Amino acid sequence: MKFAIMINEGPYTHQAADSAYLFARAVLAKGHEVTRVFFYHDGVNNATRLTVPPADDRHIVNRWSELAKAHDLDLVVCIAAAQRRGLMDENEAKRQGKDANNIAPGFRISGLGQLVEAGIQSDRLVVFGD
Amino acid sequence: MKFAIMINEGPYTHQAADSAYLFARAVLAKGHEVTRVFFYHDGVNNATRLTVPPADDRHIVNRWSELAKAHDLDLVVCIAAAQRRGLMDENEAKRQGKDANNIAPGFRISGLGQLVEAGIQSDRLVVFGD
Amino acid sequence: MLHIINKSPFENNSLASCLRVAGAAKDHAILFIEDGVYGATQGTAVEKSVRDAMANMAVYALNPDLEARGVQGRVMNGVKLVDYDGFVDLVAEHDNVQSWL
Amino acid sequence: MLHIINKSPFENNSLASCLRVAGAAKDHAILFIEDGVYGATQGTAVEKSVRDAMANMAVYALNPDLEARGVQGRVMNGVKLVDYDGFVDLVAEHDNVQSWL
Amino acid sequence: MSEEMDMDEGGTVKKFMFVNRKAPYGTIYALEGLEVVLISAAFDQDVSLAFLDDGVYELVKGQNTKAVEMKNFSSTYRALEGYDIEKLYVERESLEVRGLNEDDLLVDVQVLSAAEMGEMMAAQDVVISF
Amino acid sequence: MSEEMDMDEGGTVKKFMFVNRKAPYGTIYALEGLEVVLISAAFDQDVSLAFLDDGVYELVKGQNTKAVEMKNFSSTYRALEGYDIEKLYVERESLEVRGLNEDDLLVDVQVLSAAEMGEMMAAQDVVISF
Repeated sequence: MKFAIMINEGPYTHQAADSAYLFARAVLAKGHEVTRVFFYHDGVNNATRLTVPPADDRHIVNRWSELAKAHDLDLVVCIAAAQRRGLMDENEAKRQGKDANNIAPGFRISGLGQLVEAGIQSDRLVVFGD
Repeated sequence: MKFAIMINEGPYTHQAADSAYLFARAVLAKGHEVTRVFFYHDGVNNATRLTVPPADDRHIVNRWSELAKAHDLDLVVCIAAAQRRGLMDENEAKRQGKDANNIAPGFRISGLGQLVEAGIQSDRLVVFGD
Repeated sequence: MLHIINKSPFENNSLASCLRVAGAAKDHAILFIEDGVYGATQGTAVEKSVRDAMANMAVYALNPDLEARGVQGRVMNGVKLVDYDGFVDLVAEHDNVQSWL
Repeated sequence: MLHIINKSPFENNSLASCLRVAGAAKDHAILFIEDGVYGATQGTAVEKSVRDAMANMAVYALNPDLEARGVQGRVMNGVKLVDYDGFVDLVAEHDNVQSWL
Repeated sequence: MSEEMDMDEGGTVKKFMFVNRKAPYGTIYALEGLEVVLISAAFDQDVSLAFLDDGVYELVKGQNTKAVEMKNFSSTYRALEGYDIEKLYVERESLEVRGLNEDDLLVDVQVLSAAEMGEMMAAQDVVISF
Repeated sequence: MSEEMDMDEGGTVKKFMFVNRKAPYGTIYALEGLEVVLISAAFDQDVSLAFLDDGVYELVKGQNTKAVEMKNFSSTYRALEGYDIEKLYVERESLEVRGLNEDDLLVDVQVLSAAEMGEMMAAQDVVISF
């Protein structure tokens, strides 16, 4: 079965970011497909490569990057939500005249249409938020 | 009178970031002093210079930078909270081996002791959060 | 003590908890801000609890937040409206302040 | 339809709203996750409303979240415990799903 | 994106419901939720909006955000008709508890009982909540 | 920082209360709140902690976060005594509504009525809530 996942909250602050990850891992372990993980609202903050969590804690961002690599996941960060919150990739930084970018490996920035498309193309869409 | 302000939520997502700013401006306009603005929890996300809000919307980060410049405000971002969420200045980026930093002008990163100190040294500490 | 309530009383227990803890005491005041301002409007399911508290304590609401939400015309009698300047004055006038997050 | 509740019923109105809208209908189920799992515990002020709903609908709770909070021994009778695998199964088995954020 | 999608999906039409349960301005969910709704119009799906709990406050007439310096997005609800989004459902008890009635709202809506709202939700393919 | 501060403040002792009203793990407020409490111990202030509403859940015995892969920080409450933080107040009704009693908690606390808690709060100089 095809699952799409939407994440509306940032890492560490809300458990939503953890629940979504553990859910995605279980979906894959059961042989289902994760068609897309869409990061919206503060969820875009899961995609920064500048996090440095305490050494004895989970690394929420790296966990996603690794899961994406292992299972060829499509991790999509909403561009409008990302712009409001200071998440950008190299292209976007260039376009906006910013001197830095902060997106982590395995994530891509795209439009809100990708969420609706995921809803159309998947059997289930599960929202994790606050 | 001396006011300290604590901000616990990020820009745009929660009105706390707006309320705190408008409150700080009113404190200054009335001739009081703002001893320190302390950014904690997701509040640290107010300090990124990579935000690009819609053209017809307020720029929450720049507003703080400008207020700080005009009134010599002490805008302090909690380092532990910042590390979890991917906020860092140049020094911290070097120390952590990161290839980018994202802190905005007028903000500085420091420890939680600065919050307690602000509570001791100010007549009032007002918390804005979710 | 000034108690700041920034959550809708229909979604969240902040107002109810604040009234339970401070509602029967003197020298406490409430200021509604952000989504909390809905607690200052009339004809709602929480109106009575706020009215009861007003017998003991002063109740204020931040007018800019009422206006943003289109409910400035619905404020119950006895609630005093303040702008951000008045918010600052309230914090200054009370010995201490607590935000019910 | 599977309804996911992730908020404490003592802090937030999500559970109450879900039960109001879906509680009297058949073919609805509830899954408590995150802080929502407190709604599955016994001896609380919301226990009765959850018990009433259980007459019509299946009620599940995510065991990892119960354990994290130290309340796995307090779950009321009739609530079925699932892990993340079971969570996935529940989503797959129901035609649609709604998160009450 | 719309044309591209129409081809991609080959005429799949799903029932999408966007569930609004949060007040405007206190948090960004209402505003960013509306942005998803507008995008969804490009995908020719069967879209409806549900307003319950504090979500009914999103539709209250006379919003004026000048003094809080935020964007007033309430007029966008009036524009939804132009996007062929015409199914706006409001739960009756949510209005009553807040001392509101239909005349207080800035758009025409269909008022449903709690049970009717539950049936409407159960009939959807995709439910996105903010 | 502690020594530096002791000199700076020249013996000012204020009554600080940290108010905990949120459940653990669902959000980070309890954990990051505790981090502030620990730092405050270095400033030789009159520190107390209030637990009410879902904050009482922070103190429940037997927390085990293995399956959610988060840090279990509950043992830190037991360590507070070592920092000379011994004033832990819990509101009675918050326990009762949740079916809890003192025996369910992992530290010794003083249980207060709602009115007593209100008086305790009113007697503070600085109240920090999360």
